Formats: sequence, C-alpha cells, structure tokens
Amino acid sequence: MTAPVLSVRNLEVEFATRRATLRAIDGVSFDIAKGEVLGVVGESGAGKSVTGLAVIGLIDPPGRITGGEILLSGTRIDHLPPEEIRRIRGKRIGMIFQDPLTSLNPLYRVGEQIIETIRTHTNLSESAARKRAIDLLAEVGIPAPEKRIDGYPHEFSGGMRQRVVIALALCAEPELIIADEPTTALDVSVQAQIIALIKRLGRDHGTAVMLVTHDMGVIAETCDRVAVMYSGRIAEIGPVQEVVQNPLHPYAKGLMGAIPTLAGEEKRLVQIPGSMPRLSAIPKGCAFNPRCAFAFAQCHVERPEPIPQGTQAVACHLFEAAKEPAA
Amino acid sequence: MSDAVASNADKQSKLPTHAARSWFSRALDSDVFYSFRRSKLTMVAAAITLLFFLLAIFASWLAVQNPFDPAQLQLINSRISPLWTADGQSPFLLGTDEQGRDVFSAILYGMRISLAVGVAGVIFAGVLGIGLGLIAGYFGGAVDSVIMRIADVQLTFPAILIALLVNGVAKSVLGNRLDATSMLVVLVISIGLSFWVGYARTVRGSVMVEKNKDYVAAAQLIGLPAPKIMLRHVLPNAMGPILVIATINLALAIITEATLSFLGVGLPDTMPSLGTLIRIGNNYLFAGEWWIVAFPGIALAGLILSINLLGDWLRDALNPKLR
Amino acid sequence: MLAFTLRRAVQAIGVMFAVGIIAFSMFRFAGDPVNQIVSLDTPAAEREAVRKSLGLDDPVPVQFIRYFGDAAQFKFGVSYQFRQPVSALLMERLPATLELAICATVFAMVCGILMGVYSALRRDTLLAKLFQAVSLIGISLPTFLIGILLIYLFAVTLGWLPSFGRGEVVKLGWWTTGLLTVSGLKALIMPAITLGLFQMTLIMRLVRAEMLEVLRTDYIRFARARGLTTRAIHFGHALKNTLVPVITVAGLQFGSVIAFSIITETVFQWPGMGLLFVQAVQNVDIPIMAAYLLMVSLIFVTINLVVDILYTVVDPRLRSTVGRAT
Amino acid sequence: MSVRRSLFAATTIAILACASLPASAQTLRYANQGDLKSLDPYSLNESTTHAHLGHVYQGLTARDKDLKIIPALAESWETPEPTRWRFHLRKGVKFHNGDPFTADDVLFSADRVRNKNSNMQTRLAPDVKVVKVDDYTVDFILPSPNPILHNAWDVWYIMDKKWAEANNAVEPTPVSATSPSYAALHENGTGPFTIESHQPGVKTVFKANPNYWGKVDGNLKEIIFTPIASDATRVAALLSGEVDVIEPVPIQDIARVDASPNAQVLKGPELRTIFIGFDMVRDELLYSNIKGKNPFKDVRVREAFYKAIDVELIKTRVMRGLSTPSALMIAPELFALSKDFTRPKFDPDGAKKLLTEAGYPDGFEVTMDCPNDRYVNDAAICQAVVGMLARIGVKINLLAQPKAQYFAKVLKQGGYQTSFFMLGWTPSTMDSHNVMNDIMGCRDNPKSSRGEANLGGYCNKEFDALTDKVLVETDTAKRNQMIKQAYEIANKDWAYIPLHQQALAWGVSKKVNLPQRADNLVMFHWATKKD
Repeated sequence: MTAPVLSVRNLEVEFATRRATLRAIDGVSFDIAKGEVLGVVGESGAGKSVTGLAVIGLIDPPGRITGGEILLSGTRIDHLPPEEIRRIRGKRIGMIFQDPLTSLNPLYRVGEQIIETIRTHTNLSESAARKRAIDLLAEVGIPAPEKRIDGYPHEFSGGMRQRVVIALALCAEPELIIADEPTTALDVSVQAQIIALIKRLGRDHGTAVMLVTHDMGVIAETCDRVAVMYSGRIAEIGPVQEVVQNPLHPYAKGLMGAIPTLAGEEKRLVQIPGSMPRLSAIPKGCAFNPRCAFAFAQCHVERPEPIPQGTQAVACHLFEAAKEPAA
Repeated sequence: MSDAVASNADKQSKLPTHAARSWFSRALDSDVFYSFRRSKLTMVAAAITLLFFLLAIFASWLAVQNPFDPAQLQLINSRISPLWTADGQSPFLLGTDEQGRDVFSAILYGMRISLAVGVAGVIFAGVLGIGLGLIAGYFGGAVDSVIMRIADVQLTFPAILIALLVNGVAKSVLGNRLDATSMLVVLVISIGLSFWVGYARTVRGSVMVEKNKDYVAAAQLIGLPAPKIMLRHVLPNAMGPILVIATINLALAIITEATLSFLGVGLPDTMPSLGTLIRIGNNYLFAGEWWIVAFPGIALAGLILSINLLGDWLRDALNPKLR
Repeated sequence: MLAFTLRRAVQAIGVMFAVGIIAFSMFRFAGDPVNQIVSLDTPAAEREAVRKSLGLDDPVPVQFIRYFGDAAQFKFGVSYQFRQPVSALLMERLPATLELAICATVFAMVCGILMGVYSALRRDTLLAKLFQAVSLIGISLPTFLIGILLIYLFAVTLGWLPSFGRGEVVKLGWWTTGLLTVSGLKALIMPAITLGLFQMTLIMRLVRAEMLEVLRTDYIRFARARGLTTRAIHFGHALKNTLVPVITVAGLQFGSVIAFSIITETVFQWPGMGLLFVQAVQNVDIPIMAAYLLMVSLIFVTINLVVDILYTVVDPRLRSTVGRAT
Repeated sequence: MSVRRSLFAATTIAILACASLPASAQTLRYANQGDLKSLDPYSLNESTTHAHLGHVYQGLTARDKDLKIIPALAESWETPEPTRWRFHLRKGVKFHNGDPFTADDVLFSADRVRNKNSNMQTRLAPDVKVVKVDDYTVDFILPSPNPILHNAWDVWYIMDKKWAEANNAVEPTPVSATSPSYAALHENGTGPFTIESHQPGVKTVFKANPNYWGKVDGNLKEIIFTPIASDATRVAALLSGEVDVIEPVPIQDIARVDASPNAQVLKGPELRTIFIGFDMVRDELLYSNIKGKNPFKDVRVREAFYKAIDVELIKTRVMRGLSTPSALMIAPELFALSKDFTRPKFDPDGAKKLLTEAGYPDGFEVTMDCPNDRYVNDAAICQAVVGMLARIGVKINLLAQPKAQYFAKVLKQGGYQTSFFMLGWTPSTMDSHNVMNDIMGCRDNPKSSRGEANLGGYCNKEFDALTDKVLVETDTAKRNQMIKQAYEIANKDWAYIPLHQQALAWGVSKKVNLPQRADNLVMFHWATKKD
C-alpha cells in the first residue's frame, strides 16, 4: 500500500501573543489518499484554515508549528527550510483561497500570473508556458481563453476569477490541493459550479483535495471523507456518508442537524446552544463540554482522544465507555 | 508636506472601524498601553514631550528673566557664553544672545509660543477639517465634490506657500495694525488652513461608512436628528486616526512656524519663538557664538523628534494591522 | 476616460481662476507698487503720473480683467526691479528650478524607495532602524537649518563642494543646464539633497507603510502559496503594487518640491524661480510675485492632472472605469 | 544611432573640458548682498547699481579714493559766473562701440537724466539750461547759484546719443513698458570695463576694455559678479574661496573672516548717519496711549529720550565696536566743523527726571517703526533702544519690518505714518545742505520739496533760513559757519537723536588689493589680484 498523499500526525500550532501562548491546533491527525476529497468542517476559529496553512507551510509569525508531523507522500515537510518548502508550494501542493476577488494581483494580467507560476516550477519556455496557461484556463472552463489570458483580474467576474485561481493552483499538477472556503465569497449560483469543478479536476488528475469549509451542504455533496473540527481538535472524522447520516459526536450531530435538506421536509433544525470558546479560554477536559447536552463528570476533567468507531473515529468520552450510544 | 499625512489619513480611514466603542475606552485599552510600555524609545519620547510642555507652561517660574520684556534685558550682558565655558556667567546657564537675552529663558518662552501656535493651529485645522469632513460626508453630491476638490488642490499646495499667502493677505488687510497678537492669530490660521485636509478626509470616510448603516435610518425614523447621531458614532471611530494626524501635524506645524520665521514672516524679534531664535542665532554661527543657535536648535529638533516618535507609535498602536 | 480628463481639465481651469483672483487681489493691495518704481525724492505729481501709466487708478475689476487677459497670454508685465518682462525672467530662471527640483525628486525617489523597501522587508535589522532614525531626523530638522549645516560642513570646513550658485552652465537653446559640467554637478549636490531630504523621508515612510500593507494582502499570500520565489514576490508583486500610490504621492509632491525650493534656493543662492520670488517679496516686486504664484499653481495643477491621468494608465482597474473616487 | 551617440559624447566631453577651465588670476569674483538690476544708468538711483555701472559708464566728474571730486569725462571746469558752469570735455574718448564722445552726448544725457522715466532726476534741476559751446565745451546755465551743482555727478553717467537713438533707447525704460529698452540689457559706456554677459539676479561678467582712454591702476581682466542675499552663504562663499570679494560682511562675522587664512575684512566708517526721530507734527500721536496731546512736542521728552539711549553700549555690544557715535546728522567726513560738536552724555537718571517734569512720571507707550533689512543690525539697534527706553518707563512696541513695507509706511508717500522711528541718511551731494533741506527742513509748504524726508516734521524757520543761505553761499568758511549755526539750533531743539555712522565691512581675499571708499561704492578698476 502506498503512503497517503497527505498524512498529518498530532499536529500542534501555537500563536505566541503577548499575554499567553494560544494553541490553535492541538493534536490533529488525518490522512488524505490519492484522489480523495477530505472535507474539513467546523465553525469559524475551529482551526480549519490554520490546518490548511500549516500543511502548505504558510503559518506566519507569531504562529508556528510546535509539534507533530506533516508527511507529503511519505516525506516530512513540516521542518523543511523555507526555500525547500517554497519549491513544494504550488508545485506539489496547490492552494485556493476564500476570496477570488483579492487573490489575484490586480496590476498583472491573468496570463502573466499563470505563466509566472508555471515557469517558477517547470522548465517550460515562455511560449510553452503560455500555451499551457491557455489550456489550463480552458480546462477550468474559461471561454475564449486565448483572449482572456491577456485580461486583467478586474475584467473577470467573481466566479471566473475563482476559476483562474483554481487554474493557478493546478499549474504544476500538484498532488494535493488545499481549498480554503473556495466558494464562500461567491454567489450561490456559482458556488455549485466551482465545487463541481474542483471535484472533477481532483478526479481527472487523481489529485487529493483538502476542502476547508463551514458549509455542510458542500461537504455532503463533494467529499469522500469529512473531518469535523472543534476548538483546534478533530471531533469526528470518517466517510462522508457515515458522518452525515450517523454523526457520533454530539457536536457533529448538532452540525448535521443544520443541513437544510432539499426535500423541503419540515425537519426542525437543531441549534447548538452557546458558541465556541475563544482560544484563550478553552475549558479543561473536553472543549465542547459547556455546550454539550450529554456532558458528564469526566468531560470536565479529561480530554477525549479520537477512538475508532467503525469507519469513523470520534473524540468523545461517551464512546470510550461505549455505554449508551445517543439516539 | 501635508500629502503624506493625508495619505496616512487615507490609510487610516480604510481601517475597519470597530463598532461604536468610545475612543477613550479603546485608547485606554491595555493593548495600547502594552505597546507603550514595550517601547522604551516611546517612553523616552513621551517623557521629553511632557517635559517640554511642562517647561513651556511653567516658563515664567523657571526662567531667570522674561525675555519678552525689554526692560529686563541688559545689553551689557549680551553674548555671554554658556555657564560651563570659560566666559560663562551666572545665572545664564546657556549663555545670552546679542540683546542680552538669556538663551535658556528664551527657549522656555519660545517653546511656549511654538507649542501654542502649533497646538492652536492643529486644533483650528482639526475643527475646520472635521467640520468640512462631516459636511462633505453627510451631504455628499455636489457639496462633497466641491469640498473634496478643494482638498485635492489644497494638498498640492505646500503648507509653507499657503502660510505665505495667508500672511500676505493679512499684511495687506491689517497693514500696520499687525502687532504680535494678531500675528499669532495669523500664524494659527495659516497653519490651520494648511493642515485641515487630513482630518476632513478621515472624517468623511467614516461618515460615508456610517451613513448607510441601519441605525442612522432607525434614528431618523424615531425622529432623532441623524447628524447628531452620526456625530456621536463617527467621531469616536475616527478619533484614533485623528489623534495620529494631529500628533504628526503638531510637529509639522512647529516646523512650519519656524520656517515662516526663517523667511521673516513670523513673530517679531522681540517675541521670539523657537524658529525665530534659530533664525537670529544662525547669523552668529560663523562668529563662533554657537550657543545662540545650537540650544534652540536642539530644543526644536528634540521637541519635534519626540512628537514624531509619539505619532509613529500612536499610529502603529492604533492600527492593529501593523502589529 | 476622455470625459474624465475633460472634467479634470475644467476643474483645473477653475482652480487657476481662483488662484488668479487671490494673486491679483493679494498683490494689488499689498504695499504700493508706485513706491517701488520711483525714488524716494520723487514729487507727488510724478508719482500720480506713474500710477496712471500703470493703470493703477482704474477701477479694480478693470485692472483684474486686464491682468487676467495678459496672464493668459503669459504676459505678466515688467518687473519693477529689473525693468524686464517678468515672463522672460521666469523663463530664464525656470531651468534652474526645474533641474534642482527634478534632481531632488530623483534623489528622494531612489533613496526613499530603496530605504523604504529595505526597512519594510527587514523590519528588525539595525540598518532598518538606522533608516527609521534618519527619516525621523529628516522630518524633524527644518530645511534651512540642514542647508546651513551642510554648507558649514562641506563648503567651509571641508571645502569639497561649492556653497552657492549653479557652477558653470551650458546653454542648450533657451535652456541652461548645469548637468553637463563638473562644477555644475558639484554645485547641485547639496541643494538637491537639502531639498530632497524631506521628500525622501516621506517616500521612505510611505513605501515602508504601503509595502507592509501590501505584504499582508491576499494576493501576496496567494503568490506565496503558488510557490513564487521571495524575490519575485517582493520585487515583482509587492513593489509594483506599493509603487502605484507612491508614484502618485511623489508626483503630487513635485509641486511641493518646487515651492520648497524657495527656502533651499535662498540658502544656496540658487538662481531659480524661488530665489526670484523671495527677492521679489523683499522688494515688493508685484508682477513677479503674482506671476510666480500663477506659474507655480499652473505647475501644480498640471501635475495634478497628469498624475490623475497617469494613475489610470498605471492601474488597469481604473482604465475602463470613469475615474477613481475621491 | 551609435554615430549620434558618440557625437553626443564628444560634445559633452568638449563642453566639460571648456567649462572646467580654472578661473585665471586676473578674474575677480565678487558677491554683493544687492543685485545689479538694470544696465540703464538712469533707471535706478541706488548705490550698488551705481557702483557696478561705474565700471562701465563714467560721469563728467568722478570721485577719487578719498571721495575728492576729480575730472573724468570733463578735463576741467570753471564757473565764470555763479550761475554759469563751463565744462571742458576730454578729447579722444570713445564709447565701447567706437563712437567718439562729444558735447552732444552730454546734452543728450542731460535731457535723458531729466526724462520723466528717469530715476535720477535730482541730478540736474529741470530749470538748468545746458548749452553746447563747441564739440568739447558745455555750459550749464542756472537760475540761481549752486556751489554744489556737480557734487552728485560722479554717478550721473554719460550715455552715447547716437547709440541710444539707433537702439530706440532715448528714454529710460518706462515702467509700464511691456518690453525692456535696449539700454536696460546692453551697455555702451566709456569706462574701463565692458559687460560681456548680464543675467539680472544671477551673474554679470565684466571684461577689461582694451581701448580704455585712461590709465587703470588695477590689473583685473575680468570681474564676475554674483548677488548673494543670504548673509551666511555670502560669508561661506568667501571663506571657502569661491569668491574674492563680498560686500557687506555681517559685523558678527568680521572676526571669523579675519581669522581665516585666505580673507580679511576692510573696515572703515561709512558716510551714512543712523538716527532716531519723533513725530512732532500731529497733535495726537498715531500710535501711543497718550491721547489728546503729543508728548514729542515737549522738548523735555525728546531730551529725555536722547539721554536715555546709551550709544556707546550700542557701539560695543550691537555694533561690536564698528560704529562711530555721532553728535550730528551728518558724517564728520562731510562737514569740516564736526569736531566742534560733542554728544550729550548718557544720563538715564536725568532722563527720568526730565520725563517726570514733562508730566510723564510713569512714562508712556509708543510704537517704534524700524527697518530690519536696510542698515547694519538695524533691528538689533532698535531692540536695544527699546530696552533702554524701557528703563525710564517708556514702553515701546517695536514694529521692525522689511524695508519695502517700512518705507511704504513712514515716507511721504505713506503719509509719514509713524510716531517714532529709526532711519539712515547719506547726503547724495556729500554736503550738509542736502541733510538740512531734505531731512531737517520744514515740510509745511506742500509745493516745496523741502523736508520731504523729514519724517518727524521738525520745523524751525530760523533753521530753514540758514538752509537757504547755505545753498547760495560760495565762500566755504562762511558756509561752514552757517551750517554749524544751523546744527546748533537743531541740537538745542533735540530735533533728532543721531546715533552713529555705521561701518563699512568688505570681505576681501588676501590675494586682492582693493581700496575702500567711504560711500561704500566698490570700485574694481583700482583693484589688483595676484596669484
């Protein structure tokens, strides 16, 4: 069996502020296999984006990786010198950011930015790179790419710009694409197209995709597996069908309850009372305990570690004892 | 001179304005104080600025003579070198100038004038700029574009030229009745007219942001005057950037006053500000009477440097993005 | 684009008109021009004759219209002190001021941008701190004091550089230049540095602030995520985006540089328009003062216009739209 | 392309090579505070301009190094009758363009200098008839005797009639003209130098005239004149050897210049008298807290002011020893009997007592007008005076202004708007009559030009009668006695407070030998420069 494209083991990321050192990611582990789409879901501040940035080595001071390892196709990349991780970025890992409107340098033509990226990572000549850029634009669904390649970003619509961004991420045929909330800033009508595009490209190129989002609907539609994050930890991880249909973690349950169904049945949305704690005030034990309807004494004392439950894994004391599975 | 300030102001105005928290509580927020305590240089600068202000305020108690009172100047005591030099004489710590004016006393009184002109000029500019900014932002349309076009044009005219113009106009209007007091007013107005743009742009930006918010409409619905409501919300938000502009402008205003004095359109020589002292003292540099220019020069540079340092720190401290 | 340019041009004319009114009224009523023309012992009757011959006894609006009509044709009358047409005097002095202002601006831009970029990219190094210190001193010392100190150090004490004037100049048509002779270049160094220091400081601080801001933008983050080299990110992407507002400000600052040359030219006896203006103020030479004001305003307004148009050229976002919001 | 570029390079090198030639030994570089504005010798009555143009143009008379009147374009003159002066012109003199100098040129110049556009009309009264006797003899016929007719003629420069007519420069440039007259930009004199190039306010280059009619004492082949208004820059230029002569040296920098290895200061008394005056005309002062009366009409107040001012202290402290305290309104060099006068002693107590007697035991307030860029340390002197008067209880509000504003306010055309002022005066005729008539004569007759510069309005008919007698008296000894008598009257009236004659201070390179003249005209045809 080959190594997974991405393997994250016990990742810890800390931010040193002047008052205290905040742990944004605390012991996160997951794998993504070739061609697999892993959804990472959670509320704002749960550590989804930081995880993505940590993988691609873009955690800026005062943040830093303080523990664990990140392996790309079996090779550790979390301790590489800056120049070597730079070579990996864009070439082996592509990244797509949330806001296509601000991800492109407004002063450069779209083509210039794509060609620049291609030539950074390959030995292609200017003209060959340009040809490849046109192909890429065509592939991400930009009409008349040979014309649009000389356009400036402001001449593209939001959806088109996000396609350009995806083309940029795909430039060097990376093994892994990290898409950090790629559709949040887009119109609803465009969101589905972009998600479909990412999914298609992942499949066509055999690229692994880490899709960070807070939109369960997107997860359900797109991903093979899903990781639910809460306060810097993975609460539950498993195949998307399982997690959606049968969430184990009380938090995941709450989240799944929040998916509106297309069928339009009047199923009441389950609201989770309260909000996620600030990093500076994570409670002892299980971070979810103040909001958890099932919390018991142990939850206030001991931090739960992920426990395999079939194809899923869940970090909850309820399952340690495996006493009364929730209804 | 004013351009960079304005562009700073532009940047400031681009900052996300937090919800209508009072500026005061935000300024006293421990973040700001933390960054203050962290920077030794800022603390030194603040101490020096405070010291200069205190020296200026208590000048009449600290000075050995009132350098503005000709009866207290003894020509026989002219051009005495500082106390620690061979020819020094008590009580003239920093020596005396051509008129027998004690340099230390003259610096204290001169600083009082420089600071008074600077502070008053900045306040005048602030009131003018904030007022015009509110008007431009609130009414929008033609009023806005007229005011902002004036601001654009104003920006290209350096303060010194505006000040010369105002001075020229005042001279022709007031003519021979232009005495020291009215000259002070003229200086304040010249400086005020040169520096209002920064405030206007900042405030206008804030108003534009606030204008479309729901609470304004809501306030209007329940019959509250929108301008008043907005004022209450806009000013606290804009206060941080305004404070930064004011600090930097204070330094610029003091330099402008000194430069006007150099060009001979400042206060009369019998009431010298720091700038006038330097202009006069500069004539004695080649003669070896260095103390007449050196100490006022050091005082002026130290004052402006400290204020600029404070302004820099304030800008960084109030701008979370720069941290 | 055309409509935008046209609107700006109309606004520029409006500005010039306003400045014209200020110039005319200010200088018409400041001091009595007749006193400057005749000697002290000239009888009153002759003074009246001079007053009449100058048209100073006409109603003020008539004088204003006449003045404006002449000014539009670059006729500013005859200098009271030099008995020469003001336009000729200004034209003679223009090259000196422009050369000084351009050199000062180039110095300010080159040094300011280099220092600004360095102190933005290497924020915590000793050199960056030194640059910050230099910039603070540059802002905190009055120009005239810097000029005098430079003269004292480099001309009097060390004797390396001339203390005044333009050195040898070469005539190229009506233009005179000091850039082609050794003495001309040497004479340029201190005035250009004195004049440019303040702008350099401004540009340095602006570049540093803009650069820091640009480095935090999404497209820079994305450029890093694309694996571009640090060099390409800093000097390809960040610098170009930094320079757009910097160039605008520097362009607008060119007007200030010309006006600030009043002080520098006085200290270094640089034979430019600023010196002519100061001498005119001292001698109440009204035609020169009024013409200077109009001329400088014209330069300002033109630069403003050019910068506005240039802005749309540099920044593609503005090309297709009507103009930047003010 | 490359050809053009190399051509350009070659040109550049050539230009550089030419331009960097060192200044030769016989080139003198001169910087003055003031500027050479117009080359037309009649367009500006100002001493620096006269000095510059004196290298190029000449008058019928000249003044030697000691200001003695000597022949120049006139070889000799006599007064056959008191109202007729006959001038014998020098033969063989040529203008710079080669035209010969004749009586016609004198007649032309006499008309031109009295033209309405001339700034030098006082050089020759309008009722003087100028008659050509022959090509080299000219008569001046006067309506009444005038023993000092030719006293100010050293700077009445003679112009070439033919040249002026050919170049449409018969009249001096009218102020309202839209283009300058040829004569404002070009010269055609008879003097030892010609002007090679002239940029007003920037640089003027003089070259030695190889065809000069006379003998030149100096050895200069070229003079490069640059105006440098800033004191510090001017001094720096001298100290760094960039110029050979500067005028003036600010008095505080004299020691510095003298201490430098390559320059020194030529000092000497100047003929200008600096004095203080009071408004004695108005019934209520314009600028004072005393209402309803004019304290300066009281002779005791004027005496008190006089005695409250310590002119010796001003000399040592403000003027650094470079002034000559004066008891008279004229410099001792210009009046033979000056030594008969002594200045009343500084006496603050007496002054205080006088003020009390006059009814001002607590003093009063008055504004003093003072220029701040006209005379040596003018504003500083005024400040010192303010301090001294403060000690006898008089509070002075000092209004020190640039000369342009100052003169516009206090002179006749400004309506003599002053209560108390400081002024300086050099009689253009180098004679007391000018002082007595212009600054001390009654100004009560609006038709007469008497007392035009009498800002205080001092008026004593007895004094005026003496003034009129002095004008026509030809016997020097008698004339001097009359002048003395007049000055005694004025002193008894405490009409003015003469302070001092300021000093001349020229900064001169040690390579240059330059005689100094007391009227402050820097004349380089007497200068020599060695390597």
